[in-house]
Amino acid sequence: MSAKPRAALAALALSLGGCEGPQNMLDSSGPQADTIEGLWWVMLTVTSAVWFLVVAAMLVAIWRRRVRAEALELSGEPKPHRRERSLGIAVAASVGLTVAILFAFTIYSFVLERRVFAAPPKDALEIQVTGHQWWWQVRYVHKDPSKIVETANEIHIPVGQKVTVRLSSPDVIHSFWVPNLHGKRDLIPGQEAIFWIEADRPGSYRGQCAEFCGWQHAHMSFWVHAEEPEAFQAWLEQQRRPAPEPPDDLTRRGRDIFVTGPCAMCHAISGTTASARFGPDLTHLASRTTIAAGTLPNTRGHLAAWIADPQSYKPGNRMPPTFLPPADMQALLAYLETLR
Amino acid sequence: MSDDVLRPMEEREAAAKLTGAWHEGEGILAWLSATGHKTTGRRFVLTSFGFFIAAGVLAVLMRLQLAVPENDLIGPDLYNQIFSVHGTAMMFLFAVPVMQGVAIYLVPLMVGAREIAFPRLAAFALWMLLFGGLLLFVSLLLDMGAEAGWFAYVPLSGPEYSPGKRSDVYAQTITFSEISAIAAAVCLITTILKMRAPGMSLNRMPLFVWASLVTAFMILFAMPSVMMASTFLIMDRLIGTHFFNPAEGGDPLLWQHLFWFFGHPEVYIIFIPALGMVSHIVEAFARRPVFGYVPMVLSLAATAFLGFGLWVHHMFASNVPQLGASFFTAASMMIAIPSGIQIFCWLATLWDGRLVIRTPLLFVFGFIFTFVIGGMTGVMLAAVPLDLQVHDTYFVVAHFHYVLIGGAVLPLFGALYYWIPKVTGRMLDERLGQLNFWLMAIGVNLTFFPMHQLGLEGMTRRVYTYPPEMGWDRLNLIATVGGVLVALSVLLFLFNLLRSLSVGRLAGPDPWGSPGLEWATSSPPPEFNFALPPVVTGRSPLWEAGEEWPVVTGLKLDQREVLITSVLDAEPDHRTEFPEPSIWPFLAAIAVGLTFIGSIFTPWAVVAGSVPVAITLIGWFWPKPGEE
Amino acid sequence: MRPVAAVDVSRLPDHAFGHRSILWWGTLGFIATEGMAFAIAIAAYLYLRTRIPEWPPGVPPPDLAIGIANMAILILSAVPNYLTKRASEKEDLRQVRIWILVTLAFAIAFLVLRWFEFASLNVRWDLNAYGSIQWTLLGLHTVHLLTDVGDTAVLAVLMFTGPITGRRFVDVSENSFYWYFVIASWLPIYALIYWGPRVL
Amino acid sequence: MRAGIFAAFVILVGAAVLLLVFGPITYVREAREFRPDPVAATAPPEIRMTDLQPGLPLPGPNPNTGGENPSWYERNAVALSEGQRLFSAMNCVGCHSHGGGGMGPPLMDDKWIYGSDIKNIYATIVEGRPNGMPSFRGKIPPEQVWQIAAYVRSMAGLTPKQASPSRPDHLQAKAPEASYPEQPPAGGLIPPSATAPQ
Amino acid sequence: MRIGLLVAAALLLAMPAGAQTATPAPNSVAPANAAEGDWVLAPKDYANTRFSALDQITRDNVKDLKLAWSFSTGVNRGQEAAPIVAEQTMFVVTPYPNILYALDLTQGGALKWKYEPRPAPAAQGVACCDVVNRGAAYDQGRVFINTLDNHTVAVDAKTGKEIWKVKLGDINQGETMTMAPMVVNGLVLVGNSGGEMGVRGWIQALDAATGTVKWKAYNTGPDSEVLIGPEFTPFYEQDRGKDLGVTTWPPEAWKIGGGTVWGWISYDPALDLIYHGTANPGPWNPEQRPGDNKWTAGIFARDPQTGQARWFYQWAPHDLHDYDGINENVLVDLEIDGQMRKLLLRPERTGYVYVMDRITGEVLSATPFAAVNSSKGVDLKTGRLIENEEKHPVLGKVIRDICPAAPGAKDWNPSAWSPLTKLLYIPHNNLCMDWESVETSYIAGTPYVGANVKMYFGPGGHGGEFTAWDPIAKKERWTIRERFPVWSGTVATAGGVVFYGTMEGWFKAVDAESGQVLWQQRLGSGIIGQPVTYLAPDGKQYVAILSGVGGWAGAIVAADLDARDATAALGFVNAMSELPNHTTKGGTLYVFALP
Repeated sequence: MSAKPRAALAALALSLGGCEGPQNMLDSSGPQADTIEGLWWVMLTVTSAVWFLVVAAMLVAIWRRRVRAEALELSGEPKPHRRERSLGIAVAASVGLTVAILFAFTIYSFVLERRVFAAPPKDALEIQVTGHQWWWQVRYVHKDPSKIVETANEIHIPVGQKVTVRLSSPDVIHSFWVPNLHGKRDLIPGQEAIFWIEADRPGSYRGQCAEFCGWQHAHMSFWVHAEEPEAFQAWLEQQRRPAPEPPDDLTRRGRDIFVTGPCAMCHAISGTTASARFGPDLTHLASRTTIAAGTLPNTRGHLAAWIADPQSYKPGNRMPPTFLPPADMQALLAYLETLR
Repeated sequence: MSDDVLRPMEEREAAAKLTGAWHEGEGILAWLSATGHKTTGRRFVLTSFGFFIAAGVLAVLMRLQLAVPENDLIGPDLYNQIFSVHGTAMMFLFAVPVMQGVAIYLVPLMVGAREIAFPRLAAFALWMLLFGGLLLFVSLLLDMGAEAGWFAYVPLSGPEYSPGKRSDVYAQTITFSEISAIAAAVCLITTILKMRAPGMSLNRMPLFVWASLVTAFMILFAMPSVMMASTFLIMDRLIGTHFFNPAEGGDPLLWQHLFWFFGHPEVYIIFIPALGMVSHIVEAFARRPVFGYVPMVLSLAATAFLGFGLWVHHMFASNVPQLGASFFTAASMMIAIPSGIQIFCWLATLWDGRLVIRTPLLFVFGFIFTFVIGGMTGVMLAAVPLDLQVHDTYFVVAHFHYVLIGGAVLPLFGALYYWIPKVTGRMLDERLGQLNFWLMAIGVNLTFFPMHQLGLEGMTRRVYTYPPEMGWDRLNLIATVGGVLVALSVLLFLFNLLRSLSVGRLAGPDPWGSPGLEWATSSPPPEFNFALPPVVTGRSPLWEAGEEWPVVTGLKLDQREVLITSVLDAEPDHRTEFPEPSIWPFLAAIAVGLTFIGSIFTPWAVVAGSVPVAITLIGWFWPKPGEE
Repeated sequence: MRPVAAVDVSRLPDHAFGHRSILWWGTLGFIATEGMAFAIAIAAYLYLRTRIPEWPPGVPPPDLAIGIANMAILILSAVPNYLTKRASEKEDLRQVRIWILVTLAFAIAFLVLRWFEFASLNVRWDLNAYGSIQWTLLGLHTVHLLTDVGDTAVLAVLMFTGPITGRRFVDVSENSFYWYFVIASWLPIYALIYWGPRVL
Repeated sequence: MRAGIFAAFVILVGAAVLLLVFGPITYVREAREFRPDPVAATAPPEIRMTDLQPGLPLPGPNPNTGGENPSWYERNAVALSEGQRLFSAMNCVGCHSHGGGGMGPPLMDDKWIYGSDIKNIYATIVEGRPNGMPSFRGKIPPEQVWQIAAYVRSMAGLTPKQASPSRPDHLQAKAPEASYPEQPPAGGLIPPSATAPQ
Repeated sequence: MRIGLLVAAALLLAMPAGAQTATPAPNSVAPANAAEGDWVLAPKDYANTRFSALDQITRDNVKDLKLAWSFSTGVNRGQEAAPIVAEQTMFVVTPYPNILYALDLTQGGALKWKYEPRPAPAAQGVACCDVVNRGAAYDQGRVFINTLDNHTVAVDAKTGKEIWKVKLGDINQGETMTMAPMVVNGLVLVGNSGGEMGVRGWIQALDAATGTVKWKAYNTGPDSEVLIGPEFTPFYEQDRGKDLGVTTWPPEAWKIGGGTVWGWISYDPALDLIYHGTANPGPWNPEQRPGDNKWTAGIFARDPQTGQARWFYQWAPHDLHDYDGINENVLVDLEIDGQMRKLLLRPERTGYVYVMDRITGEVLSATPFAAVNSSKGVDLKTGRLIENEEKHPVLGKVIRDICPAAPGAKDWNPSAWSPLTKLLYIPHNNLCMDWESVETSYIAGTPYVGANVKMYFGPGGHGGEFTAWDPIAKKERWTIRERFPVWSGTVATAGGVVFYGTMEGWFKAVDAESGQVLWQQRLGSGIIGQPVTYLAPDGKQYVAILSGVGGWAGAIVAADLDARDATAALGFVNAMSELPNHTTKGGTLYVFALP
């Protein structure tokens, strides 16, 4: 649907603006979201019209047949009524129209449903997304296992390509939702859900867990970065590399603190001995835009605050506070910043 | 006929004798033993209204937390409990029981009966409701409130992810309220089918009675599903069964199927009685019988029937097969048809009537205005692709509040304004009533309309806060203001009610000039409802009555004797004596309640509790010593 | 409006049996809702069956002997139950006293064997979902059984102690009606518990 | 009207009674403490009983500090359930299985080589033990060690049943902790080696 | 069956009459310096036949076997070792603390000396399946043992003095050593254990004289470290390619991928090749290591001098069920389809007896010898195990009834080959399991398993079997069922008797032809050791066995595990919950002889 009627309809729906945004189904950036948005505008138009008609009929009835308060006559015989037949015809016609509209909606919905769920090509890029309380594990599958890429809370996809997403959850039910690209799909423990997404223009789209999953359901978001295929390939290649060797003493010390301290009990950095899997993989932490599943921007200051006191930003999350002497913290931060 | 004209003297004598037989007595013991349907019904409504207010306070707290982004008024743990208890209380402790309470009060009056069938069972239902609600709210105060949402999806509510006793409290609250609802439904069904006034054949039954009948049947068939589900849940949590453990062959989706097989009909259980209320109000204030009685009744039945066939539309985002999803889309679209029929019939009635605009009718206008929006968004949600986008967002929050507030709460308030004069004998203040309406109507729309937009903009449900950069703050603030307005409107209603009790205008038997049998007796009605039970000859008895008012004679006046009639045509069949008030239902409810609450802490409570439960039930059914 | 005596009901009986009685309707209401609970439990069984590849998973199916014996007792109990119901509707106190005791004896025998039925399931409720649903189905029926045995016992006592009124016979009749439900509901559950693991 | 006031009175009294009766019992069990208290100053002495430690050796001293009021942890349902989760996440389960033992001794029985007190268990986790128990000093923050220690006690039924975890959503390894009989917490054998610094 | 019998009978008849008395089979080449009647290596000979040409004890007189003497090792853990006999002395190595005893056979087993390596106690904490040791090795006056804390020690056989001691691994990385060293041409071959701890498996060759490392080959990682060079010519396509030890793993996972060497090594002097298996990939949870996970769960043929790999075959590519590939490789020359072939017989954990060409690594046949449903056979074209999708582990789901269980149809406990009967005597398990994969973290020095497992007895309700297998006819000749897994080794003798032990503690002698139990005796504790037979200085044939239950299977007794937890000892306890009712801990050497 083009932008013009969109805007017009938005005004019609008394919308208060806001058809744009990184997490907005009305700012569709992929064919599926586009299809659904089209359905939305059609349904909105028709249902708004029906609602206006109903309310108008009610208002007219009120206006026509109201009795002034002083002329109120609540007792005694009600007025005899003789218009059953014409009323019957009107009601029957309305019901008929309702049935017709609903029938049309149903068929239309079926058709779009088939389009939205059409199976992706076999050789499509495949991403495994695992929802954890409260972060997203992302794995780019490759038939050559040594080219598998593991990252967290951030998904890069090439523009104009269908991307298969395999969804699973090891703990509770989550729901994967990037409104600008597609509707949501639940991650149900014990089952694997497969669907696909596609972006038709580059951009960053925010996604969020849409099924209530506990304390930090509110802070379980992620970003989908749609890039031109070349940029995407470059990113993927970069992600395939292990973490770089620390360039200087400070960062070397930071790495040692990481791999010997509590960090390595939960996190992994490829290229070091830290290979735990209970927290997000941090191999390319510095290349991400946010930390803590979209809770904080990825800056040195936020990172330090997050490491020292994660529970005040995201109460209940699984990361314990880490008490480090300031010098050690600086070294650790310096090292983490090298993880491009 | 004229030979049988009764003298006023006879009526008064009869009333005196009947008072002796039906009086409920004084004192605490008598108070706890009271089983009369008006007492029970009033208490039902008051109890559930109390829970409504408590849950409403929670709603305001939530709105305050969400008024600004990254608010730290309420942390995630408390917020989760608050919205879970809000939802659970509103659905299980307010919406269903308040409708049942109104029905327990009104149905016997509307069908011209002296009493509800199985009055002790109805009293038991009341106590179960009260104890269940107390359990839920006291637990919340103890930091033990339900925390996994009102639909408590496993595994989040399961043994691994909900430690402590919070979800057990949720599961047992459900059990309490389901037992209450089922018991009340059995009473209502029997009353409606077997205790109607002679001549009130099925096709002359008032629409609210029809709605209550349909609802009661829905309760019988829907509630067992959630009872089994909550039993499975609590067994998973307490004795280690594996119904929902995907590792050992269970399935989290089993919960969703069971829950929504109940949960969707639940919406209609709440909303069908409201449709009945609307019909009565429209009829009274449009001054003509509702247009299309037969289509109305058929629509109610069709809604109930279809209501069982679309539970999966709550699960489109889970792994349900494509074909199944399509079926449920069609069913969900179809259910809009009976609702449409009813709306059109009311519009026709209004169109043809002479509208006396009073508070109850205003609430009906508000109902049509808001409910149709909820219905329209409901149609949108039925479409799988669109549902995938808006499911679990604030769009859905907006949708179901439009349906439940628009479809049930506004009619309920209209009904309260309409029928409270019958209950208290005094009129509510009309000006305050109109103010109440406008506050509520504006408040509701201000609260929930922006939520549609929020949902489209990506705000998901059940978040305790949201980041400032998302641009959701303005609309949330508006919604919070609206929420406060709704709270004010409810306060205003309470004020109006309390005020009317002392200074309200006396109502008289029929202040609105309504046609139903409930208006054929004094306000408030005597404990035996009708000194001379009426005989019915049409759908609008008081409007159709001529000079003569046919009544039933021959029932014993010194005993609690009631007339049982046949199912279809309400022909007198036999008389039967009803039981005295009794303390046993209260004691049985205590025993059952302690058993349920104890079972949260040890499964042996079920074994230990069975003894007092058995004793109280035997006491309940044991014939009184003096009986023949 | 003047009240006019249109219907005189003073000659109508003061109790009635079967669907004329409100007690019958109340019982039917509970039967409907409990039957629905059974149906839901059965649906859960069939649903779980689709989630587990082998059925029964990793355990032997239930032993048949006690189940069959108990089934026979339950079906046979329909006979004294029928006689109790017939006697109560004839308001024949002597017959009612005899047959209600016989029915009760059958019910208690069934309940005793039921204890051993749990053992013959060959699985614990906390082993896996199969065990959970087997125990729940059996347990659910046992709860209904227990309540009706209690009910029958109380009525039996009342039949001997009095006071005997017409409505007491209605109680007995409705109790027998409920017992039919207990029998009828056992048939599908029996089939699932004992034959489901072998056939499904 | 009278009935309404009476009802309100009954409800309030009932609620108050329930609050008074259950409040003290449930408070600790249901509390969720996200931010542990700031570090308590009482670090246990620097003794390590083994050279074995998970991960790479620490570059320098990194004292694990003790928390306060350890009994709080074993009466709190969330602490115990976090302990259950960490027991797997920190690979305790690899040696001790789900309490039955394997490479390490069983934890669900009533034999305690180094004492069953939560402080003994804390010390065992932090300091390690010579016969193969690694030292997790500096690897796991104190409050998480307390949680694990509390969970370990729950495996032997030494914590209140009402707070102990129910079965997890995994293969059914054993009866859940919540169904273990509560034993007198005195149990177990404490050899002198456990009390004297080595 | 009948044809098989005929063939066997014909083969027997075809043998020279002299073969009945004390002639070693041509293929069971013993170490050059071994005296006739000694037992210098745990597997007896390079070919791993565990066949003794001694024939004083025969199927007729074995019933008279009596206890000659016994010796208490003083260590009550699982005794998996084979007693070593050389220089008129018996060398017995105990489980941790790995004490080496020398017992003087001229004086009825009197203690000559003992050597205590004092391994680090903490090593007990990283030994996956009891603190066992599978025996010593003797070569040219030296006795070699491995200690649990990763030392290989050479001890002077005469004096018990330490000659050299080298540290080869780090317990902080989860490494231990439990295998019996193999000595080939002056090289001591040893490997590490710890596939459940995320170690990186290797095999090393040490100079027997000095202990210096000659070569070290990893079993994962780049070709240069696996010692794969131009000589490497695997038979199957899938094993060819560059750096498969890296590319068949997710990034970096090969560094913690297991593939240890804790089982048996065979040597073919004629081809000058050693054969060793590689253990399971880590972790058990296969979803954490997509890919074929080379070179784990397979077999390498290597040049003993340089360590360079010659060929490789993978029993279980992308191993799903902890099927370590470390079992014994029995080297025999047999006629197949009318052609004499140099073969390698391999009863494998996957449940198949593989018959391989040991020159090329081609699988000639793979026939199940136990209940198998985890796979549907071996594709002889590609050499790949055909997986059964239904038994494929899935994260967070219990997959039931996987047979064989994690210890495989047969674990490390070695079988014996009798060149007389041409039968392979396989002590093995009859176990199935429920398996749930779970996510696990690698934390160095802690277990890296990622599976909840519950084992139980397989079809028939018994836990173990002792099977005589005809590798040519590809079927069993006879089978003895045992209540518990047969976790002991076995020995076949020229007297037509085969010895093995059960976990209840019965030491049994059975007729090699018929499988009839000829003699049995209950010992103090369950038997998981390896029986040996030797000619003592008094000229009599003795049979020796260590009794002392333990190991993975017997951990429930040895370590007092709690049977209420079905997953204890990585799931083995569930199957063995009855064992404590049948036996107790022990650690005693029993030596039997005819009166």
